[in-house]
Formats: sequence, C-alpha cells, structure tokens
Amino acid sequence: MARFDFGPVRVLDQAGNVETTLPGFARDREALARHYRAMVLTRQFDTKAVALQRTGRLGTFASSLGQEAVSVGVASAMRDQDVFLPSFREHGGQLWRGVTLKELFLFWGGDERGNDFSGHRMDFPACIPVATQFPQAAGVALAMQAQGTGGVAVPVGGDGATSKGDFYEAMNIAGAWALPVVFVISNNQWAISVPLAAQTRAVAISDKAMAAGIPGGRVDGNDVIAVRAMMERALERARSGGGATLIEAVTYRLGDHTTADDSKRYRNEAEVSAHWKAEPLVRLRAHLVQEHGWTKEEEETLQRSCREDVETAAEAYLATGLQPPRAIIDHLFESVPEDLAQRFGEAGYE
Amino acid sequence: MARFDFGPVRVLDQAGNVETTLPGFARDREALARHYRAMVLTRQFDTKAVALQRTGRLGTFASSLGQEAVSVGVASAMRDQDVFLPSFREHGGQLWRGVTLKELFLFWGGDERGNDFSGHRMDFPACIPVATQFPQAAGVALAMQAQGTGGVAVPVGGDGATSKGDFYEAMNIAGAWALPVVFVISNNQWAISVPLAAQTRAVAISDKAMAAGIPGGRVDGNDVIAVRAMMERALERARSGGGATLIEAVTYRLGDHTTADDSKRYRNEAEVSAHWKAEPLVRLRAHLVQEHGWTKEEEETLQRSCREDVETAAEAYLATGLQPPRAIIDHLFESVPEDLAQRFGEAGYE
Amino acid sequence: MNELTLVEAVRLALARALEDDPRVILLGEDIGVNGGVFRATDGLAARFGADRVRDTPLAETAIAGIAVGAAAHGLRPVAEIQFMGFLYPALDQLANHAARLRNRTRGRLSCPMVLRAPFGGGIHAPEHHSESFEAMLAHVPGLRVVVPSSPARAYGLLLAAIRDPDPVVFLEPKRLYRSVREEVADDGAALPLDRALILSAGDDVTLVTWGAMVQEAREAVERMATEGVLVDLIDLCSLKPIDRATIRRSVAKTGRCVVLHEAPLTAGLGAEIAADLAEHCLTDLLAPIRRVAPPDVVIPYPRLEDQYMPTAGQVVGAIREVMEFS
Amino acid sequence: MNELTLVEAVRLALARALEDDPRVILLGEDIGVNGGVFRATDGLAARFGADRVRDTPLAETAIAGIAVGAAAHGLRPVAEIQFMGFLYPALDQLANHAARLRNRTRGRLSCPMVLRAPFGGGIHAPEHHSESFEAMLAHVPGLRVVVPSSPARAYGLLLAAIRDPDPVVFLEPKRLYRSVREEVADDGAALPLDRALILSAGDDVTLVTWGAMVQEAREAVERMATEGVLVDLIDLCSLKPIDRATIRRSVAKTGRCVVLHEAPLTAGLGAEIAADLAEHCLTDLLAPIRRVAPPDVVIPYPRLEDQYMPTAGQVVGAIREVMEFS
Ligand SMILES: Cc1ncc(C[n+]2csc(CCOP(=O)(O)OP(=O)(O)O)c2C)c(N)n1
Ligand SMILES: Cc1ncc(C[n+]2csc(CCOP(=O)(O)OP(=O)(O)O)c2C)c(N)n1
Ligand SMILES: [Mg+2]
Ligand SMILES: [Mg+2]
Repeated sequence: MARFDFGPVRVLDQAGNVETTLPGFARDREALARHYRAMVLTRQFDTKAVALQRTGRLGTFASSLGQEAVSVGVASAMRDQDVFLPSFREHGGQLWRGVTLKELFLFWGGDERGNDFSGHRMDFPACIPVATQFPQAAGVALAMQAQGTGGVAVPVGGDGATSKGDFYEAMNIAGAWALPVVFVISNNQWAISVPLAAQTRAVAISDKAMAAGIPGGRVDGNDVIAVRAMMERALERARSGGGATLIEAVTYRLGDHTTADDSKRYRNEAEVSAHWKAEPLVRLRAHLVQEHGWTKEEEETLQRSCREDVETAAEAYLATGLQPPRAIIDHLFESVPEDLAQRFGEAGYE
Repeated sequence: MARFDFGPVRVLDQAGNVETTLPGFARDREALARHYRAMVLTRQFDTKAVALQRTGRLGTFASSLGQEAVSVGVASAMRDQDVFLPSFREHGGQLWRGVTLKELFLFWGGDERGNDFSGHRMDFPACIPVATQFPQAAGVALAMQAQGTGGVAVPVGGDGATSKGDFYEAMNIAGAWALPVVFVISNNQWAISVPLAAQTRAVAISDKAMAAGIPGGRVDGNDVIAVRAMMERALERARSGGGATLIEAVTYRLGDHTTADDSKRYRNEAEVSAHWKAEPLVRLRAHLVQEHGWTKEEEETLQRSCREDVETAAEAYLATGLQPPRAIIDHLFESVPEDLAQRFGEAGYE
Repeated sequence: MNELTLVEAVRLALARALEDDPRVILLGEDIGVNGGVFRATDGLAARFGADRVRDTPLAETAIAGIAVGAAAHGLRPVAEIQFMGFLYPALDQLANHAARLRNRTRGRLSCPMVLRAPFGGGIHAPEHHSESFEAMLAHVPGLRVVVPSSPARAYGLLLAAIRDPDPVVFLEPKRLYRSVREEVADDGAALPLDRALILSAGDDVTLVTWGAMVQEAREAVERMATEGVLVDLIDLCSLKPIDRATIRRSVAKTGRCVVLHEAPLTAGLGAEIAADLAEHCLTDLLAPIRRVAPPDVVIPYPRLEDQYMPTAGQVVGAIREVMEFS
Repeated sequence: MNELTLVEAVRLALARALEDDPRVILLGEDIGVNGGVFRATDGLAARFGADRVRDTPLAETAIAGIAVGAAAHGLRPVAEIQFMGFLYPALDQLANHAARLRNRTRGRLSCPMVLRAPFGGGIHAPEHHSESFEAMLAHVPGLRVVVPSSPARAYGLLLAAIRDPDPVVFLEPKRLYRSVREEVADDGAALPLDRALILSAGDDVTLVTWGAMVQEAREAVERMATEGVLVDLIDLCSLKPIDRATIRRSVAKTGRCVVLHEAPLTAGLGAEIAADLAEHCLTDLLAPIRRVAPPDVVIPYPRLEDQYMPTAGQVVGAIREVMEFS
C-alpha cells in the first residue's frame, strides 16, 4: 500500500540517539530544553490533576501520560497566527500556547473561566464531543484563507476520532478547498477500551488521507523532534497555499483513559510496561544528556521548578471562588434576552 | 498512488467490441438480452415518468438516464438472499429485483404503497437522505452475518454521497468487522450542480476504500458486463467471509438531476453531448448486433414490449385510488397507540 | 414598486448583507452557480464571487461545523441546509457547539452564524422534504430560531439574523416562497429578532402561529370576521426567544387562544405557548386553549399530504369551539 | 432478597433479553470487555460472546444506522450511546429512518430497535455529559421514548422496550444509577410501555415528573405532607406516547398541577403536559400550572451545576404557590 512521503518518521531512537539528520531547531540546546521543560511540566500537571481528582478537588480528568511529545511537538511548530483546536487530552499543547496551569485546573475543576484563557485568544477550548473539532478547524481555516492571515488551523484528535464521520467530512472539504489545516491524530492506540485494531482495518491512520486526496504522514509520536519537524513541513505547506495534510503521531496512552476509567479491565500490564520503554521524556532527556551535557542539577532544578509552578497554580485554582449564580445566564448571548432574565428570576435561581 | 486491483475495468469498448475476456455469463445471448431489456425498460420507465411529471401526474422525479448499466449490472450480480439498499436513482436495479413498474410509479407519485413492493421483500425502499443507506447496509450485513444466511448487503449511492460522514463510518466499521457489504458508488460525476472535482480532491472514489482498509475497485459504469463482473467478484468475496468492498462505477448523468432541476444553469451542452457517446444501451446493443446477430425486429419487439409494459403500469398507477385518510396513522406502529388514535379523531383528520 | 416573493426577499437580504459586510459569506450545497435549489442565492455567486458564495461538498455536519469555526474566527457565515429534513446531522454542531461557544469561553469566542433552511410541507415534495421540527431547535439553549412569514419580514428578519452576534437558525416556509408578493424596500433595515407581530387585531380570540400557517390563519380570520368574531392574529416570528409578553397581553384581552402549527402535536412549539398561558394567564382564560396541529405522524407522501396539513377550516372549527365554550 | 441499583437492573434486563431471545444483540462503545463506562453491560460479553455484546468503533451515526439495518433484517439490536450528549449524530437515523421504516413501507419492514443512553445532570460530570433533551426525541413521530426512575421500573420497562416491535429510545437517569436500591425480581415480566405510574396518591395537587427528578419530587411530596398537603405524584415513565388519561384524571381530582423537569424550560416536555391540561382540563384547574425547570441555559460546568438543577425546595415553593392561589 502506498503512503505519502512526508518527512522524518523518527529522529531519535528510544535511547535518544540520532537516527537521521537533526532538523535545525533541534541542534539548539535552549530550544530542546524548552521542549523538554514543556513535557515535564505537562507530566507534573497531569500527576497533580490526578491527585486532586482522587481527593475530590477536581472533576473527571484525562491524563496525557506518555503522549506529551505529540502535544508539545505540534504546538511548538505552530505560529502565533495559527489556531489550535485541541481534544481534551492536549494539555501540553495548550500550555505551550500560553494557557496557564491555573486555567487548565479551572477547566478540569468545572469552571468555564478556564476557557477564557490567557493563551492565544483565538484558540479553541478543549473539545469533548469526539471529532467535532475537525469541521470547525476547516471553518477557521476558511476564515484565515479569506482574511489572508497566513494562519493554519491545527485540530488534534485521537485514533478513536478517526471513526467519526466528522473527521472525513472535514478532511474531504479541506482537501477540495485546499484549506490551511493540519489534521493531527494522536494515535495512542486506545479509545477507552477499544484498541486500534478493533477501531479500523486501515493499515495506518495516515492512509486515511487518501480518502480526501491530501498527503498523510506518520511520525513517531514519542519523538518530539520528529513530531515538530513533520508538523513544520505540513504547516509550511498549508501556509504556502498547498492545502491540508493529515499527520498521524503514533504514541501510547500509558495511563487510564480518565480518572473514571480502570484500564486493567481491558488491557494487560505487560503491554503497558512494554510501552514505558518508548515514552518521550526519557528519550529526550537521554538525548540532552548525551549530546548537550544535560546535568543532574539541571534536571533537578527543572523538575523542582515545574513542580513549584504546578503547586502554585493548583493553590490558586483551589482558592478561586465560584462565579456568581447569574454567571449561568450572562454569557449565553451577547446580551441577555428578556425572556431568559425574567425566567432566571422567576425560577428562583437567584 | 496505489489502487486495489479488482478485476476488469472495462469489457466492452464504446463501440461494443470486446476489450478483454468476456466473463462467463456474458457469452450467453439470453443473459445479455435480459440485461439489455432491463436497461431499455428502465429508460422507457424514466421517459414515461418524466412525461407524467411534466403533465402534473407524478411528483418530482429523478431520472437515471445514462446510468442504467450501473443499476442493472449491480442487481443482476446479486442473489435472492442479498439485500439491495438503493438511493433514489436505482430504478434499473429495483426493477431487476422484482419491484414492479406500477410500484415505482406509485412511489414517485407520492404513495407509500410503492414501497410495499412485490420484489425482494427484505430490500430497502429508495433512500432520499443521501448516504444514510450505508450504515443501514452495515446493519443488514451484521444481521446476515449473525444469521449465517450467506447474504450480502448492497447499498448504492452517488458520488456526492461520498462526502457524507455516514459513508466513511459505515465503510470503516464494515472493514473492521469484515461485514458482507459491497458499497457501490454510482459516480455520475455530478451531485446536482456540483461536479466531482468540487466534491473531493481524491484521485478516484475507489481510493476512499483505503480509509477503511478494504479493497476498492473502479469500473466503467456504462459497461453492464464489466459492472456485473466486478460486482460478482466483490459479492463472492463478501459471501466467503472476505469482508467488504467498495466499487466505484463511473458513469454520467445525461439528464437533469430531477424534474425540478435545470442543468443548463450549471453545465454546458457540449459536455453532455460528449458523454452521449459512451452511454450504455447503445454499447450493449452494438455488442449484441455484432456478436449475437441481434436483429432489427428483435430490437423493435423489445422496445415495443417495454413501452407496453410501461404504459400498462402507468395506467394502473393512475387508476389507483388514494389510501383512506386513516392510512396516515395506521402504519406508524405495529398497533396504533391510543393517544394517536384519539388525536386523529379529535383533530378532525377523519 | 418593488413587489417581491419571499424567496426574492431572502435573496435581496443576502445580497445586501454581502454588500454591506465583507465578513459575510454564504455556503451550502448548490448555492453557487445553480443559485440554490429554490434560487434563493440566484446570481449571488456571479456578483460576489465563488469564494463568498460557496458551493460545499454534500456534507451537512461539516457545513455546520465549518460555519462554527468560521464564525468564531471572524467571518459571518450564512450556511444553507438544502431542506430541513437534512438538518439533523447539523444538530450536533448547533447544539453542542454553536449554541455554547460564547458561554463556555465566557465570551472570549462567539459564534455569529446563521443557518438557513427551507422547511415545512404543503408543496407535495418527495419524502424527507417537508419536515418541520422547529420545536427541537427552539429547545436548544443558546440558539435563536426565527421564521418569517412574508417577504418583508423575511428581508428584515434575515438581515437581523445575520447581524446578530450569536447563532440564529432561520427557517424559511418554502410553501410561501413564491405564493405571496409584497413590497420590500431594500433599505437595509432589520426587524427586531425577538418580537412577535400582530397581523390583525381583535378582541374575541387570540390566534398564534408562524411560517406557512400564517396564510391558513389569515383565511380563518377572514372567515371568522364574517361571523362577527374578531381575531388577534399573532405571527410569532421569533420562535426562540418567544415574545411571551405580546401573547399574554393579547390573551389578557381576549381570554381565548388557539395555536396553530404544521409540526406534529406532541412537544411541538404550540405546547410552549399554551403552557406559558396556563402558567401566567390562567385567570384570563375563558376557554380551553386549542392547538390545531397534525397528530403525531410522519408527514405522509404527497398523495395523502392534505390529510396531514392543518387547514383554515380546522382553525375556524377550533375558534368556534373556544368561542362557544362556556 | 435481590436489592439492585438501577444500573444493575438495566444489566439484569439486558442479560434476560439476551438469554431469552437469540435475535437480541447489544452494540455500543466500550460495552464489551469494559462492560460499558457505567458498567451497564458488565460481564455480558463474557457470558454471551463478543458477537452479541459488541464493541463498536467510535461512530454514533453508524451505531444508529447499523441498529436500523439490523433491526429491519431480523435482529433485535439494543444500541448504547455512551452519553446523551453524543446522541445528536444518531438523530438523523432515528427520525428519518427508524421512526419511519414501518410507515413508509406500509408495514413491510419494521425497526424493532432500542437506543439506550444515560442522560441528565447532577453528577458533576464534564461538559457535554449531562444533557437532557428528551423533549426533542418525544417530538419525533414514530419513536417511543421511555425513562425509568427506579431499578424495578428500569428492569420492566427495558424488557418491554426490547420486546416492542417498534423503535424505542430508552433514557437512563444516570444520577440514579447507583443512588437507589430496590428489590427486582428477575421474572422476565415487562411493564407496559405507555402507562404513567402514580407513586403517591393525594387529593390536593398533581406533580408530574420523570427520571432523576422523581427523587426531588419524592422529597417535596414528603415535605408537603408535613404541611398537610397531599400530592398525587406521577412518574411519566413513557414520554412518548404520554399517558394523558392518567394525568388528566389526577388533575380532575386535584385541580392543581406542577410539572418538574431538569431540561431547560422552553419547549421542554413539561410544556406538552401543561398544554394538554390547558386544552382538556381547563375547567378543573384551580390554579395556574407551574413548571419547575431551569431557565433556557446550557447546563453549567460542575462548579455551578447546582445553580441549574431543580431542587425539592423549588418544587415545594411551586406547590405552595399553586396551593395558595385563589
Ligand atoms: C462523539 C463522542 N462519543 C463518545 C464520547 C465518549 N468518549 C470520550 S473519549 C472517548 C474515546 C476517544 O478515543 P480517542 O479518539 O482515541 O482519544 P483518546 O481518548 O485516546 O485520547 C470516548 C468514546 C465522546 N466524548 N464523544
Ligand atoms: C443528506 C442530504 N443532503 C441533501 C440532499 C438533497 N440532494 C438530493 S440528491 C443530492 C445530490 C446527490 O448527489 P449524488 O450523491 O452524486 O447522487 P446523484 O444525484 O448524482 O445520483 C442532493 C444534494 C439529500 N437528499 N440528502
Ligand atoms: Mg486514542
Ligand atoms: Mg452524482
């Protein structure tokens, strides 16, 4: 079966050794350290969020454990004028794009203000109904095309999302209209309890691009360098009028689907342990150590600094008071219709 | 781009000459004549239906002019236990499967009794909401798989239908579950006013099969022999547990989209005239004349007999009285709920 | 001077919006060179370009989703669903996204889009082409639902819908597309989005309806006038929010109310109007509130369609009933 | 003896149906080895095989469409939509096909399928996980809509739904999945699909509700009893068709009615109940019909969810109002 050739599939092997040529940005120690920090911060955030949930101080939470490189690599390739449309598991990308830790906690704690974020103000909030962000991304891209901003829309979804019609409709139209969209599938090989093999018979998710006549690329999603490099090529292609691309980043969900899930019910520990060997943080750290003399002290400082940021944000979140009751009607429309205001009073919701 | 190899793309050239080996059934004069008659009958039906509509005696009608070979070839390859799920343009296939001309007139004349047809009783009525028949076909196939009937579900849709998510969701699941379905796309190159090039950037509709990891085949849809041959292979594959296939039959809509449409608004006459050269009846007739000594008398007899059948059916349709008013509530549920019966009375609908 | 049909008025409003606001784009199936299956966009692609009057592939879910995305990113998309019966796949984007984007981002993003669709029966169309499930849309919090019943109202309400900063579903009674003409000034004046209109004034009974049923209602009003019964005829115009004040005021005056719609009875929007009166105007009521609506059946194929569509005669019957009640 | 939670009762009914009828199959996301995200199908795949308890790919449109096709071809599919918020993409198949197949083929084909979905709020779930748009489904002609409010009713109604020859949407109030226990005999006995249940009898006021709100209603009934006000509490059970006779009979006796639901007010199913009474029991009514329902807003994220969900206190307030009315 033919597959589009879309750039490096893997740059670092599992031990952090360079397999192919390093792209420019990846030769810069600072740049690599920034990516590394973003991944560590994401993991710390995940850990804290799970802990808060377990103690009743956060809602149901979807950890991105093991998938940090996809999220960070995708976002780090993006520019300011681009628009990110994440699923509910792209904390790393959201943080990179400027959403604050506190805002993430607020969102997952059940407070809409978490979506009124300080990050890129045109980015979309995390999308819960699977795959619905894909047609929206085509719409954002259409707007950007019309406005000539040179922006690209970047929706991210999971492997399960590729079974939804929305995904194909959006890809097909983005193809037909040569829209500046890069569709990203973070293939963590599970959709809750359904493994990829039960989700589709397609040989690779990236092959699904052929249905839309657009290029599809497949990348090692645990290699942040490769992810970013492939994203950059796809973004560049979109920016220069070349149209849409589908990128499949192959990773693995090391944790439960969410805090409401118990993955031991449907997959065995051995499979999970095996995938720990390929996880993205260790790999980049090894590379940093080998190629850039990343020291133990630097590592400890970074870990501590991330932990502190997360703790501070968690405290700020926990200290955030509720919105006033009226907040349930105030933002539905630009101005509250009479009927709504009146009923709000009548119904004793004040 | 790779494409699945799925059997003869064309057997007869436009002049009716054999290009490749004739499949077995196509060496039999009787068999060929049956296919030819079915196509002629379909065309006569179409002509009459349009005429009835123009004189206010039929509802909006979708002619299948030029596409008869797809419909007939698909149906003629099917067996009794298979299930046909046609779109609204598959009169040829419906007739082949035993729906009567009168029932077709009733359906298009706006009478539900046209769907209570004498044909294969498990076949579905014509499907109006584009692409919704595809998931239904997967469901029928699931039932047949469970029942072990050896049946295959055959949904037919248009090129426009391949832009709908339903099509991909159904193909993907049929692929994952190895369901006995043959998805047929009658690619007449237009979806009302939208040409295929504006519908998708995919190189061929049959390539869309790759999204589901199933084989896709492309056939000359104006060659009834090729259509049937490719269908037979796909059906055989499904029957023997090999799973689903996508077949794209390339044809051309020679008429308006429906009697409510005026295709001169959006496509030029030259394009249409050019396609008249490839139309399927002329081709098969030429072949019959050349290879089987089909005579002028036989031709005239056949045309006359088809016309008579159509006229008789049209008259029977026109003579069919309305259903009683109660018919609007009687078939909604197996037994009419009290609430409904009461309201029917109250509302003065009797 | 400028007597237009309803579909021409829609086109005029669309042209005006495209002219006035570069952010406005139209999208939908066959709306470009073909001008829409009802010709609502006839000539607009030629005038404003195929980029702004854009034929889409056949994909209703995506049409809605694209409108959401484009609206959030600064355009003012006006999307057409070819017939209401094909709107179901757009509901997910409408209810789960369009209607919520502002709310869930606390106003950071918004969704100024319009989804147009011809709706309703009475033109003997094929199955799935006569749907009328406006009540389902009116139940979605965060959506506005608007239905014009005359050319001038179509023009003014559509302009209002397009200019509104939030999502609006705009349902066009296709039975009226060409059956009535009215003077329409292309003055760019929008009508208010949340006001019902009193089409005729009377002290005896209130009749509430919308869309194509306004015609049947008018006929009933005329027939009742010959019997000396004067009807307050209210065209709802906005199905969400509902102008409850206007209806209540009318019923406070008349004490009697009939609601008319062509959607099936149960959980139709007539229920909301009757329920509102049963809650807020009970003591004004001199008679039961009658709903004239088809029973809960699928709209029949054309040959029996007339058995389904409510008629002026039924409205007259209902009005007589409530007038005679004591 | 056999005290079960509501979700266990659902499971028991599913097991019984699988056991009794080889045509029954279950399909849905994560219903197999995982046993469903709420464990409604826990153990069933192991017991009946992965073919009959079938994990589907993530595709709600297809789940519904497959159920339609399988039902038409002789199976009795019971499909699960993981949360009601993800049911919108299934509406096209439900409304345009499942609900019409029998009608459009004059009975030649039929669609004996069940679509199950957990619905409603009050459990502080993430956004899009607390939807309650049962009124939209109840508006679709040809569909039955059923909502149990106790373990025993879940068992009996679900069996009835599965055995029914026509399509049924079965909505399970997830807030009650584990919060109540009740004795459930696994006797295979179905409950009637179109009967409301009177949960407590009283002459003073009628209270109509369904699903999770039955709990709030019960609390309100108890509190009113201490004030000497006796409530006829009606659990609707079947939202379509509605057992209008039972409600009318109750209101003929009490003269007062409060309707309670957690879906937003406008065009909610409470409107239908109130409208029916305003049409058929007007002269019985001693007070306005009060609807206790949230305003027309999107259900808030968990932190403000309590501002949205109706409470027993609000019901008490409404009952007092209608009792004091004169
Ligand atoms: C349309 C829809 N159906 C069902 C769900 C419930 N659900 C949430 S996540 C999920 C699995 C998603 O799998 P995948 O797309 O692979 O993303 P992942 O969770 O692995 O990141 C499901 C079924 C949903 N959110 N949306
Ligand atoms: C879901 C849906 N959207 C829109 C329509 C209106 N419509 C009827 S046929 C058609 C074009 C179909 O094109 P294609 O699938 O190529 O089939 P063809 O008409 O060419 O046979 C459209 C848009 C419909 N019936 N269903
Ligand atoms: Mg996944
Ligand atoms: Mg076509």
